[in-house]
Formats: sequence, structure tokens, C-alpha cells
Amino acid sequence: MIGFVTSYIPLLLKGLAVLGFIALSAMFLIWLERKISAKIQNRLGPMMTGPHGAFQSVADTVKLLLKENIMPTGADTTIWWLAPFFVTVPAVVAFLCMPFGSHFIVHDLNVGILFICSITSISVIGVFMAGWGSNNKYSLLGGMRSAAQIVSYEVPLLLSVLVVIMESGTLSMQGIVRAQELGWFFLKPNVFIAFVIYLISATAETNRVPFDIPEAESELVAGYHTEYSGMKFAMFFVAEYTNLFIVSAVAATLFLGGWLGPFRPSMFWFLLKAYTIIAFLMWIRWTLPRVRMDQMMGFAWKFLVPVSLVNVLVTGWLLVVKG
Amino acid sequence: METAIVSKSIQERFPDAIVETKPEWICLKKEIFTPVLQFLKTGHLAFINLHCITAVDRQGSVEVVYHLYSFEHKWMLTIKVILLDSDLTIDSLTSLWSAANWLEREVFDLFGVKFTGHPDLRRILNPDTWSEHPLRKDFKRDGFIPRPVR
Amino acid sequence: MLKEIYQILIGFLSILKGLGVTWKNIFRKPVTMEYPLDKPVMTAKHRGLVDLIPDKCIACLQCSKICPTAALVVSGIMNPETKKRAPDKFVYNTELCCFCGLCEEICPTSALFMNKCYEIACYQHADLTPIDLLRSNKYQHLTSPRTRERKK
Amino acid sequence: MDYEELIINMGPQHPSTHGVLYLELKLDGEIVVDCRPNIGYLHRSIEKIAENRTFVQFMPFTDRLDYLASMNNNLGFCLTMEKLLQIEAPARAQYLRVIMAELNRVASHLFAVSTFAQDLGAYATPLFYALRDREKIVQIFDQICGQRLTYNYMRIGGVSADIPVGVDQLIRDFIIYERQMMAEYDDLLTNNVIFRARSKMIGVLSKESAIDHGVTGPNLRASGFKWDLRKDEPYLMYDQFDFNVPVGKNGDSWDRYNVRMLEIMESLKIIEQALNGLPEGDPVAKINKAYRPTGEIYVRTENPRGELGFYVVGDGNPFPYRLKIRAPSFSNLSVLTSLIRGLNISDAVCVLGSLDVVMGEIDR
Repeated sequence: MIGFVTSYIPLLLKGLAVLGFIALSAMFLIWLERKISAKIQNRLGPMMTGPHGAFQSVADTVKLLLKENIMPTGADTTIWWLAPFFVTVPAVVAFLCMPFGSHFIVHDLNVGILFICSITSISVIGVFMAGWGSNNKYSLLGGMRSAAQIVSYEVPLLLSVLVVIMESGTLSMQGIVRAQELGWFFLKPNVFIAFVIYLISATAETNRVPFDIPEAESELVAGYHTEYSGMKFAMFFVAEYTNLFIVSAVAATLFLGGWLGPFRPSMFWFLLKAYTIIAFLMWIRWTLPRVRMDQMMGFAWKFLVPVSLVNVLVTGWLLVVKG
Repeated sequence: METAIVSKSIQERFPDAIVETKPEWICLKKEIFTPVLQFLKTGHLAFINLHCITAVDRQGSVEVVYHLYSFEHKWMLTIKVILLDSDLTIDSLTSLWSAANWLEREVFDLFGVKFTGHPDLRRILNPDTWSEHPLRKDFKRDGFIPRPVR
Repeated sequence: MLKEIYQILIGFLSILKGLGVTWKNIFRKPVTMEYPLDKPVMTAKHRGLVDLIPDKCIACLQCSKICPTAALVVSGIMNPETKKRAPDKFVYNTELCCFCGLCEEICPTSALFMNKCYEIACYQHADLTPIDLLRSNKYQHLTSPRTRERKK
Repeated sequence: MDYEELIINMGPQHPSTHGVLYLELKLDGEIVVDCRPNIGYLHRSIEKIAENRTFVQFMPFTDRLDYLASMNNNLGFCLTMEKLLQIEAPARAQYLRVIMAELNRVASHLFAVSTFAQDLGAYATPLFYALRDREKIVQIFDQICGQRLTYNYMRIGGVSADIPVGVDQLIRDFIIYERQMMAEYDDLLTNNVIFRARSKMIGVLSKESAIDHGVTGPNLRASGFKWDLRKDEPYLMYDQFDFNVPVGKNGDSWDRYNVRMLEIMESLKIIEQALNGLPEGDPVAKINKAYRPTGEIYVRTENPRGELGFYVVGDGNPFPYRLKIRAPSFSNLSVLTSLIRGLNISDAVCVLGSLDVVMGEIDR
């Protein structure tokens, strides 16, 4: 009995540490996004709350906590109430096998990358529940659009991940990172193409410009989370930024050699790479216009999927020839 | 390009259509009004652009004013039709120019002139349930800011 | 098939150029200012609230006649000793005023001018309407001084 | 399988209806089956107010028509009254009017172009860049006439104030600065592949249908019809400046956007020439309350959104007997229904943004 309990204590502590990290990183990302967009648009961004608006995110969360939870009349109560959990829980659980450092990992599953990709695709059910449950035309349209989008961009995402798995030979995240000790994967041309495809489909997965059709302000006002307020809206918000972190962390691990770096504190390198990719995605968000629904689908099926299939073929052929 | 030339060419085609010709505008009879405008649009004068339709309430009759423009001759023609207060109806021009659709709805909304043959004649600016026509001279509201004191 | 590939390459190039523009803007100085701490100073000709120099006014009622929205209510009496007309009532209604500047232009003795105050919001409706320009504390609802130099 | 169409109320408060416009969209899935625009939410009956104001008092109301281009509205009303009263403004005043009108055209087009980009999803960045440039123009206007949006600058027979000393240098610096910025907008928007994909061949307006609906201004020129009042019926010394009129090829949303971008460059040219040729003299016109015109007049000017017409009927009183304002956006909007039938909802927003309508002058 003691053995059973003691083996869980470290896992519990690591879990709490990860939860703390998620909350902190979500708040930091919200602040970072506002600062980057301010910089790009020659603005100051939040300045009032603390030096350079440092506590802006804290103020936001407190505001959202105090906001009243309004339930739209005629809403499908259980579905509407459950939707935020279906979106947030997968985002948190995906941190189970995220390689923060050589020893900083909650539990190194040997099917690490497969676990992360499958867990993060559960959130589409939550988005669809939110769309349907809110009994509002705009949310319904938003929900349907995002379901189609996430499903159709799952395929190129997985194909580009497949290329990395073929190169590294293992599914476990630590294994992939250790396989890149000779040279980071994205230096190889065919894996670089997979990296570009991964980034494009990652922006689509996290509903960010140029694929933010579900919450297109100019058409559907606010898409699927129109009817949410207070803490429920905060959960959607945190889930969105946590998804963004997961996607860039996986990109950093798969293509930029995770926590590999010249000097010791391996966690520093992992966070540095993850946050540079996040900054790049934010930079894209404040530059490009939005793609239309059918163009987005066409781009996924007619361009991304064939190119990634060919890429998998070429990688396979290269591996066989080089042996 | 003068009003006289236009009124002469109308005179040849429709002898009794013109009521009065002034250097600025031509006043037409209400009865044979659409054929004349049909001729103005499709004829050699080529008034293909209906620039504006408006109305002036002359306290007893309403003058419906049409401004037509011809790109070829680069000239603006003003056509007037006098409608007595008793029957404020005139043929609609939506068959000739689709610009007339909204312009006529506005004149109906503000003056109460009914355009026969208009596909969708209802108020455009004011709520449909309102019965009065604001731009008539007899439309008075006490809360309205009176004329500035002399 | 080649044309497709060419189109997509051009597309990526144009996206990179767009990113280049935003990259250039990252290093430009911000143009916004932190309003409550750092108030802008209005230009010399700015048309703010209507203001009055009471002794210069000869109550000729020109301003109240020209005002398009009848925002100025003025009445004057002939002062027997000084043989000059003086205003005994000069009420300014900020709610109706459209800041067109016609009164300032038409005032023969330039007693009436538009000051540089742009913070005219207030909490009660009564503060806005009957502002008596003859008294000294004309705009009682204005907390901040009417013009303030830039902080930095 | 019978299906019941989804009716979506877009407006009157909606992020992309450019003001209080209420579109009743009948949707089949995402495709717009029918659209009924309802206007009138901003109807202040300016024409009834005009019958109670003298001509000088009516000038501030013209600012409130197309509130993004108040100088051009002032100009339209001034020219109408001067023609009715046979008054000739001094040369310097006419040059000043050209400079102000063209500066306001640049500011208005900057606004139109960036809100169009915002409707296509380029969230806020092009809008903030355009507002940053427009702020420079607005500050120039603030120095000249004292207000930032409703200028009430022009008077019948001249202008209300001469240009202060340092301001023409400010305008010249702005022109140089704006030309660099326009090159950046081209990289950011015009040549962007997603921007083109979203607006090419969307809401194609043919030349005949445009003329038939009374569409004027950049929307008409984008449909391939070379017609600009400043060029074809020159008023106010526009014939002394050389500038060309940009024309679009196939009348789609991208062409309407591109025509406005090219027009900004042309207006900058006009401002430069007008500034160089600014004659001496006193442009200021005193307020004259004794105008009692008789007769009627209809004068049109080229506004950033189309041809603004003033029809004034005077009967010897200091107040107009009837004053009709022919708003360009009114006819431009009437084309919307025929353009967006069959498009999906995000293209309907794109077409509405490309028509660039302002509710102030539609509802009057």
C-alpha cells in the first residue's frame, strides 16, 4: 500500500507543477500577445497595471472571475455547461509527456507524440458542443465551421509528425529529442518542408489567423464562444493559449531539438524555442487577413495533404537508400 | 446642348407633352410622362443616368423633379411634373432605371407621392407604421426648434 | 501543374513581404500617449467650449441669432450711466452646442471665444445645460484645469 | 427534404456594417439567398432642418452628412450657393478649398481602404496604420480650422480662415511621408495573396448595372467606366491640375479597393500642385446673413464616395424653400442586394466593405 501511494506522490507533485506552469504561461502569453500586437501597430499596449502592464493578465482573470455567468435562454443546459470543460481538460492533459528538460517530464510515455496529437483533437467536440448549446445562430455557424476546420487540418499535421517519427524511429518525446543530438531535424530539407506544413496546420488547429474562421469577428461576431461570459469564457481563453503553447512546444521538440542546447539548464532551451515559435505565430496573426471557408478547406485537401504525402514518400525512400 | 434643343426634339415626337419650357427645366404633363422619358433614355439624347428624383411641396401641388444626365453630351436635364394634392400618383420609372427604386421610395416616404408600378413601394427612412409625411409644408411638430428669432 | 506551383511560391513571397512591413513597424516609435497621465495640448485655433469675457460683451444678440442650434440665450439691458448695453443673462447650453464656431466669428467685440477645453463630459445632465457664462466659475463640472501642458 | 432558410439579422449594431445599417440576410447554409437592407436609423431629417436655417447656419449640418469627408460636403454646398447667388470666391480661397477637399479625400480613402481590409480579417493592423496617417491630416485640419472631424471651414464666397504660417510645410512633409506609407500598404495588402484570393472576382459590378443603379465615384470607376467630375466637368479650377483618373478592369471588390489606393496617390499630386501654385490674397469671407436667393439650382461635386448633389430652391427668404441632398452612398448601397445574392456570408461582408458606404449621408 505504501509503495503504491509513494509512487504516486512524485507524479502528483509534477502534475501540480505543470498546472502551475500552465496557468502562468497562459497569463504570460495573453500579456505577450497584447504587447506584440501593440508593438506592431505602433501602440503602447497595456501600461497602467504595473510596469509595462505586467499585471494586466491578473487584472483580466480577476475581472472574469467576478463577471456574472449568464446562461442564454433556451440553451441546451448540460451541453452548454459541459463545453468549456471539454475544451480545457484535453489541453491540460496533453502536458503529460511534454519534455520540458532532460529530467523535467511528468511521465515519458513511449507513445508520447501519438498521445499528444490524439488528446488535443478532443477539443473539437467541446467547440461543437459550445456552438450547438448556445442556441444562437452565430455560435451554430461558428461551431460547424471550426469542426470542419480542425478535422481537415488534422491530416497534414499528423503526416508531418509522421515524417519526424520516421526520422527518429521512436514515438517517445525524449527519444525524439535525443535523436536530434547529431543535428536538429529541421536542417534536413525534407523535414524542413514537414516543419512548414506543421506550422501552417498548427495555426489552423488553434483557430488563429489566417484560419480564424470560427470566431470571425467581422461575420459571426464572436463565433462559438459568443454566449459565454465570466469564468466559462476565461476557460475558453486559457484553453486557446494553452493549445497555442502545446502546438509550439511540440514543434520545438520535433523540429528544433527540444531541450538540446550548448549549456546545462536544458529547460531554458526548450522554453526559448517554444516561445520564439509562439512569437512568430503571433507576428503572423497581426499581419495576414483571414482565408475564406472553402479556400481554407481546399488549401488543406488539395495542397497540404498531397505535399505531405509526397514528403512522407521521399523521407521513406531516403531512409531506405541511406540505410 | 440647351434645354431648348431637348424640348424641340420632345416636341417633334410628342406634340402635346410639354406644359412649359424654362432655360433650367422642362415641365411635362403627367399623362404621357413615361413614353417621353423612355425616348429621352433610349433616343439619341442618351440620358442613361437618372441622377436624382426629388419633390417640392408647393402648398397645393407637389412638383416631382427628375435630374437626368447624359454622359455623351455631358449635360444635366431637369424634368418637372406637377401633381395636384388631390391625386399624388405618378408612373414609376423603375422599369427604365433601377436607380429609381430607392429614390422613389424616399420621395414616397417623405412626401407621400405614390408611384404606380413600383415593385416594393414602402417607406425607406421612417418606420413603416408611421402615417405622416415629414417634408410636407403642413407637417408641424411643437418640439421642433422654431426659426431663429429675427 | 507548373503554374500552380509558381502561384503558390508567389503567394508565399507576398506573405513574407507583408511580414517584412510589420517587422519594420515593430521598431517604430509608438504614436499613442497614455491619456490620463499625459494630456495633449490643443492647437491655437481649437474650438472647445464657448467662453465669454463679460465686460467686453455689448449684448448685441448676434451670437444667439447666428447659432444654428439655439444654444446661446442672451438678454441685455441699456446701462443708463455708462450709456452702454450690458448683458444681464448669458446662458450657454453645451448639450445643444455643435462647436461650429459661427458665434466666435460673428462677435463684433470678440468678447465671446472658444477655449481649448475638450474634457466636457460630466455625470449629471444638469451640469451640462444651464451654464451661466457671466459668473467666473463657469464650468463647475470641469475638475481638471482647462488647459494643461504636456507632462514630459 | 424541405429545408427552412436561416434568417440572420446583420445589424444595426454589427462590427462590419460600417454604421447603423440593418441587413436582413436570408441564408441557405452559408450562401446568401436574399438581402433586404433597412436604413433610416441615423435619419435626422437634415432636409427639414435646412428649411428652418439660413444658408450660413446650414453649413455645420453639411459636416454631419458624410462625416468622413466633411470638407467635401462643405465644398459642395458652397459651390451650389455661389452658383445660385452668382458669387465668385477669390482665387486663393479656391486653391485652399482644393487642398482641403483633396486632403479630406485622402483621409476618407485611408479609412475606407483599412476598414475593407479589416472586414477581410486583417485584424486591426492596417486600420491602425491608416488611422496613424489620418491623424496627421486631422492635426493639420485642427491647426487650420480648429476642429478634428466637423470642420465648418468653408463659407459662401470664401473660407473662414487663412492657412497659418507653418502648416503648408506640414502638408508637404505629410505628402512625402504618405508616399512611403502607401508603398508599405501595397506590400501589406494589395499584393498579399490571401487578400487577393478573398477579394478578386467577388461582387462583380458590371458597367451597365452600375450606371443603371446610379452608382458613382470609385465604385463606378472600378467597373471600367472612366468618369470623374473633376476631370469631365471641371469645377473649382480642377482643370488647372494634371492628374489621371484610375480605372478598374472587372469591377470586383479588389478593383474598388485598388482604385481608391491609386486615387490617394492622385490626390497627393493635386495637393502638391495646388500648394505650389497658391496665389496671394485674402481668402476670408465675412458671414453675410442677407442672402435671399430666388430660383433653383442643382450642382454636383466629386466626393470620395461619389457625386454629391445639392438641389436648392430659394423663394426670396433667408431660408431655403427646399434643399435636397443627393447622397452618393444612397445609390451605391442600392446595388448591394444584386451583388451579394449567391455569395456566402463572408463575401457579403467583403462586398459591403468594398462599396464603402457612410450611413450619415444615406439616412440624412
